Amino acid sequence: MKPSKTWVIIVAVIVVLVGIRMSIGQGMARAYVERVDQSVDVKANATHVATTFKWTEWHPVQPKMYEAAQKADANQTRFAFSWANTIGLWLSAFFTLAIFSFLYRDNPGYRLAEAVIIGVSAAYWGVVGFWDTLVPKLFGALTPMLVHEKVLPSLPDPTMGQVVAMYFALALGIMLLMRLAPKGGWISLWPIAFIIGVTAGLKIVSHVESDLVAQTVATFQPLVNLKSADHVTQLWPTIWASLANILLVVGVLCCLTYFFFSVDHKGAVGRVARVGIMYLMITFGAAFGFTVMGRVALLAARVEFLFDDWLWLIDPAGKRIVEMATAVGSMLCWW
Amino acid sequence: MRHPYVIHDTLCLDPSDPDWRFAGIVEKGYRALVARNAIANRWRMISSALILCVIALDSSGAIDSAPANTPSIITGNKVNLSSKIPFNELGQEVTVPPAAISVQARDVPWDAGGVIEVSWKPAPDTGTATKWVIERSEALQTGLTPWAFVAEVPIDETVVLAPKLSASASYFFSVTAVGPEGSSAVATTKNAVTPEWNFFIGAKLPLFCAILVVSACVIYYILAARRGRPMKVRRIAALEAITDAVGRATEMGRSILFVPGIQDMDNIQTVAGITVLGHVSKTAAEYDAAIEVPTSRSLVMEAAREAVQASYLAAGRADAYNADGIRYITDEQFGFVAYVSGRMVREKPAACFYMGCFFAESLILAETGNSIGAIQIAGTAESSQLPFFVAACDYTLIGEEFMAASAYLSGEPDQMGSLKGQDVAKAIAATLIIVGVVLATGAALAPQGTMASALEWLKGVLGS
Amino acid sequence: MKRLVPMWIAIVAGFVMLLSAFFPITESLGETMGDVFNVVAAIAFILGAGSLAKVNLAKISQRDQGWGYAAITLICFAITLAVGLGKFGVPPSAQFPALGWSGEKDAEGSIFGWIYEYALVPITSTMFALLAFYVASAAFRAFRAKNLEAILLLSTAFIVLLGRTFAGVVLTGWLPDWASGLRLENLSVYIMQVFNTAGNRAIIIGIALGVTATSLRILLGVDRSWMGSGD
Amino acid sequence: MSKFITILEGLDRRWIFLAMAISVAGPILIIGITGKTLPETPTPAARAVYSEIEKLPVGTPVLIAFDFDPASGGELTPMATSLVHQCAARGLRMVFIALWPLGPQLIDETIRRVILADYPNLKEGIDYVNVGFQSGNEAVMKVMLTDFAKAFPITKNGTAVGDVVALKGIQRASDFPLLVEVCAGYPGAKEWIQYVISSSGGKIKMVTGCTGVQTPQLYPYYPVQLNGMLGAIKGAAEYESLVNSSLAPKDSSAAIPAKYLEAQRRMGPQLGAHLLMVGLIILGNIAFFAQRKSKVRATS
Repeated sequence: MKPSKTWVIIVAVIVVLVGIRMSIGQGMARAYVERVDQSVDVKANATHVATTFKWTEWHPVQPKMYEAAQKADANQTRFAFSWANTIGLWLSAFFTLAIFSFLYRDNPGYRLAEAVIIGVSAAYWGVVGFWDTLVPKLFGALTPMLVHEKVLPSLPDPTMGQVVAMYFALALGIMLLMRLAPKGGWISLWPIAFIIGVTAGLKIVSHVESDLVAQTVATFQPLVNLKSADHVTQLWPTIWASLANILLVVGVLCCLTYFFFSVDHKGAVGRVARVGIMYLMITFGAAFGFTVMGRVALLAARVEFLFDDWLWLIDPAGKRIVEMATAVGSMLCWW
Repeated sequence: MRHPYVIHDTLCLDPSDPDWRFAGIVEKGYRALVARNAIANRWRMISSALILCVIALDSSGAIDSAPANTPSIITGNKVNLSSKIPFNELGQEVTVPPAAISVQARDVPWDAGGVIEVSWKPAPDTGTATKWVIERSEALQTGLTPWAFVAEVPIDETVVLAPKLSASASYFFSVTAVGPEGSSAVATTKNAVTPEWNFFIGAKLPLFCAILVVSACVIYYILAARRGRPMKVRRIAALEAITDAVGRATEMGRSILFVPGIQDMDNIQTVAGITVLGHVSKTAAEYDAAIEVPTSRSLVMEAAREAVQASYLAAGRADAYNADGIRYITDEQFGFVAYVSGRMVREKPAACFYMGCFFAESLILAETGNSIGAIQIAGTAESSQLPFFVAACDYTLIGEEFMAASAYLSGEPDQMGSLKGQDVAKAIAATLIIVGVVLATGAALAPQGTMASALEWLKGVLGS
Repeated sequence: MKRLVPMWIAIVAGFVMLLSAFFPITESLGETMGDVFNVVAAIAFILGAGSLAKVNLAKISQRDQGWGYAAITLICFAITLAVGLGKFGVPPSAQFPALGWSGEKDAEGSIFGWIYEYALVPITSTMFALLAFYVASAAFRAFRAKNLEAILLLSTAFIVLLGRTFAGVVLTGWLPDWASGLRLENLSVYIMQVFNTAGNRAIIIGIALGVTATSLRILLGVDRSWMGSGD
Repeated sequence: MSKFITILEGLDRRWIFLAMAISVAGPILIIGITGKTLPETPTPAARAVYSEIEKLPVGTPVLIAFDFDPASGGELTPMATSLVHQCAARGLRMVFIALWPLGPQLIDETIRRVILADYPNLKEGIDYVNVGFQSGNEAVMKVMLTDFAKAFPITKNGTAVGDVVALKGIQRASDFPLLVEVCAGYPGAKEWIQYVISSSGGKIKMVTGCTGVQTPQLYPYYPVQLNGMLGAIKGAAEYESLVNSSLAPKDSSAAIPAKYLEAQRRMGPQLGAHLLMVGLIILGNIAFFAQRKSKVRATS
């Protein structure tokens, strides 16, 4: 059998199964919301009179809550079916499957998801940058009144230093935007130069402080480890602990040797560097093993989303299974 | 004959439902110094507002007056309960811990200002005390400001640093021992101390020296290289492969993909990635190969454009530079990856470079690149991602090798010299490790010996 | 001249930052620069958005292959940006209901929040989940006992993989107490504490030196390749 | 046999993908339908997390940092849920912060899932508060060391931190005896250790829940700077079983809500996937050696 044929069959089986699932019992993938009426009294002050603000919020709830409420009173208005969230749920499922389909090969579904995510996420980060950085930092320092009146009433007033820094940032930003002007694009290199210089200056300090010196000092381990909690030196623990320290120190030195640039990896240096490479390989192997763990959990989470939220196939709370079983049973009886 | 007043307080959270708690007892005629006892025990952490309720007791201890609530909310620290009369809620005398002896405060020398070191001696027997509460008061010309909380430390500590002080003011400090039944008398400093700032932060001297040593090594060899001293650098296979990869892309008529990581320009790895891009794009310009640089930050896009454009100019091929090949995609990590891997599958670049700061996307990119048969060269200092690049790429620059890439590729003597200087600094670190290990071993064998004190000295010199 | 001014800007800015760590007068400069950087990066978004729009518009106008996807990207971008900046559908904040803009941009019920929940989250987390498949194919291909280094790599991964699940307990749980160090779960811990620490430490020290030297090359004006290679 | 080797050598990686999908989806279905999970024996690192939280007196302020985004939710949400579950049950004053921009939403979700659902007596702003996100990574940590209110001037819902009861008495990071960190990368546990824990001189203890990728990098810090650690979903499952067994009402046999079993449920697919990986590595090597043998034969 050709591989492509097999894949067509696999996909067809999945589609059929989803179709069957949709027609069983209550179906699948519907979202419900709860109505929450908000009302806040605002006291009068210099600028406005006392008023009460009222609005309605809809909070997502479990389908079983809707069912229970519906059973108790068919005309209740507290819980309701949510078109927006149901469409969202189906959209999420579609996107999830579309991305997974890339594993087979590039296809229109994946390209669609890709196109959507680029547009959505680029704008998302732009919006985050605006509301979380520009508004509180830049506008909060340059136009504090406006920010207080419109958005963040409790933002602390800016200090003189902040104001100066933000004018400076604004100047850099404008220089950067000169790139868009027909002439003067060369000036946009200045803010970049500034940022690169600042980064370089800051990173020297932080790396020498927290990495170079700290890690060097942390390697000052005794090759003979006699310490034990009860001050009684036991043979085997001592040997194991000492061995661990010896292996550690040797490892650090060998790996450092590997990183020497001005010496060729030949002769004795080459042998030491080779031991260093072996240490690095063990390090990488361990990291690989640990990472697999995390990645599988992420996949499991997505599969759970498909099975639980979308297909209503599994149900960790054990509510739907009974319903499904009776539905399947009655279908079989009918058959 | 005593006619004490019982004082209750409540945290003013919800005036309709006051949670009255016992705060202290005073005799008639005494000023009611409530907060000391009360806050030390309960409301210390949240004592901004207290409502006081005073109930008078007759000699037998029975209540003889209705509760008289204080009319307004009183800020916590305005009132102090004298520790002279330690009573509990039933009016019984209790034992309180003895006060601290000789509280001293001094400005921390060689610091950035704003910090005062407060130290004290505990009484010979601290009794039931469990902790010390330290407070401060600013000395104004008109008197003292209300006492403000500074710190709370376990009873076995006798020094505390009071931070966040104003460098232009002077302060008094008080120390109180607190036990389960009550707190001791207050011991205060005799003189006010000003937390002055100094020209240089003394605690950072070791760090300053360490940077100086590393810089001196690097600068010395840069200068030596300029004077013509030959600098040898070992072969780094991954960097040798760059030219081949660019050449191959040219031969195949396909593009080159260069990803400078997914972090912004405030990450030194991105800066290093851009410097490597400068060299790669020059080679690409010389070979006339198309180079594509998707970036996940707008600033990185700008920096990459500057670097690539200048490289094309330097290669005499300014006309071939295409700004739209260097484009911003999205800040979102996986949105970016979705684009790059889709693009890779469709365009099938012949060579892929991943140089910068990478996280989980490393393997998605490298595996996709592998599936389209591209030559892949990766470089990162993100040690958690190295295994994946090592497993899926043809060549990987590990950590420091990546940082050295730009210097190596430039081939300029002074840049090569800086690599040599880096090696010397590394040798110094290795030597220090060996010395430290020998001393530590000696210290482990003879905990009281010279080696042990030498080890302590060395650690101190290194600032830890 | 075009390259000289930026070079000096980088040099001066870098040295000021370097020294600011040691002198109280300038000590908080690093923090301030963090804010400045964030603001500049946020302003730079205009350039990024411009590039995104330009590239995609060009694709559409030239009817390039896949121009429909470019249109979708642009539409999604425009809608998300509009509803996010305008805080459409955001309920007012309970604290300051009088201020229309005070609600959280991604609050329950807002369009922006809906896009986040049903487009951004599923796509990005599924993209992340693809890694589970790629680790498998990478392991199958790369973990072959070609030489000693490869053997070390694969056997360590092997031990950790087994040691971190129920399988490890089943496989080596029978080992007696005196040999408990050889149980897979303990072995993986030993590897972490000795070999992994040694390897990582050397990498960290190397990187610290590499960063210092790289930064110094920039600060001394020796490496100018961030402005393009060559002069 | 030789045919098998030929198939292995030219194996299309899509078959590997399918095998992975089955080995993950299968156990999820089985566990999802039967509701049975694999037993967990907590390791010392996970037990340490539990006891560090458990030994704090009621009402102690705890700083809880959510430094991750939804993309790593698969690994970290179960940890976050259990950590908040234990803190809420213990009656600790929870102060949530985030140094990742998407953290505040995850905080709100966790609050909804755990506190609002099961601990409705806890009041927002008094017993817990979502202070929200601040940009600036390590810079924020450094500022927090000396001035919490400067690092986080307003909470997520716009209140000035000075007006929040849950934050009364909190002046700097060291006023929190414990930092609970859930992180997926940079900035994360490593930066907290470097900039806050080591500068606090042992005043702040720290426990962390981190992704599998970070676990190896954090091991060098445990147990000195890092008092407890949950490494990847395995650590989450161990800790979850600890929390569940201590908080489950002894007298009732009521089922534990599904949200508190997430990590343990995910250990099933984990086992399937790990066994598949081990099998793949073995198969890959069989193919490799067979190939080499035939090459050697061909050359001789």
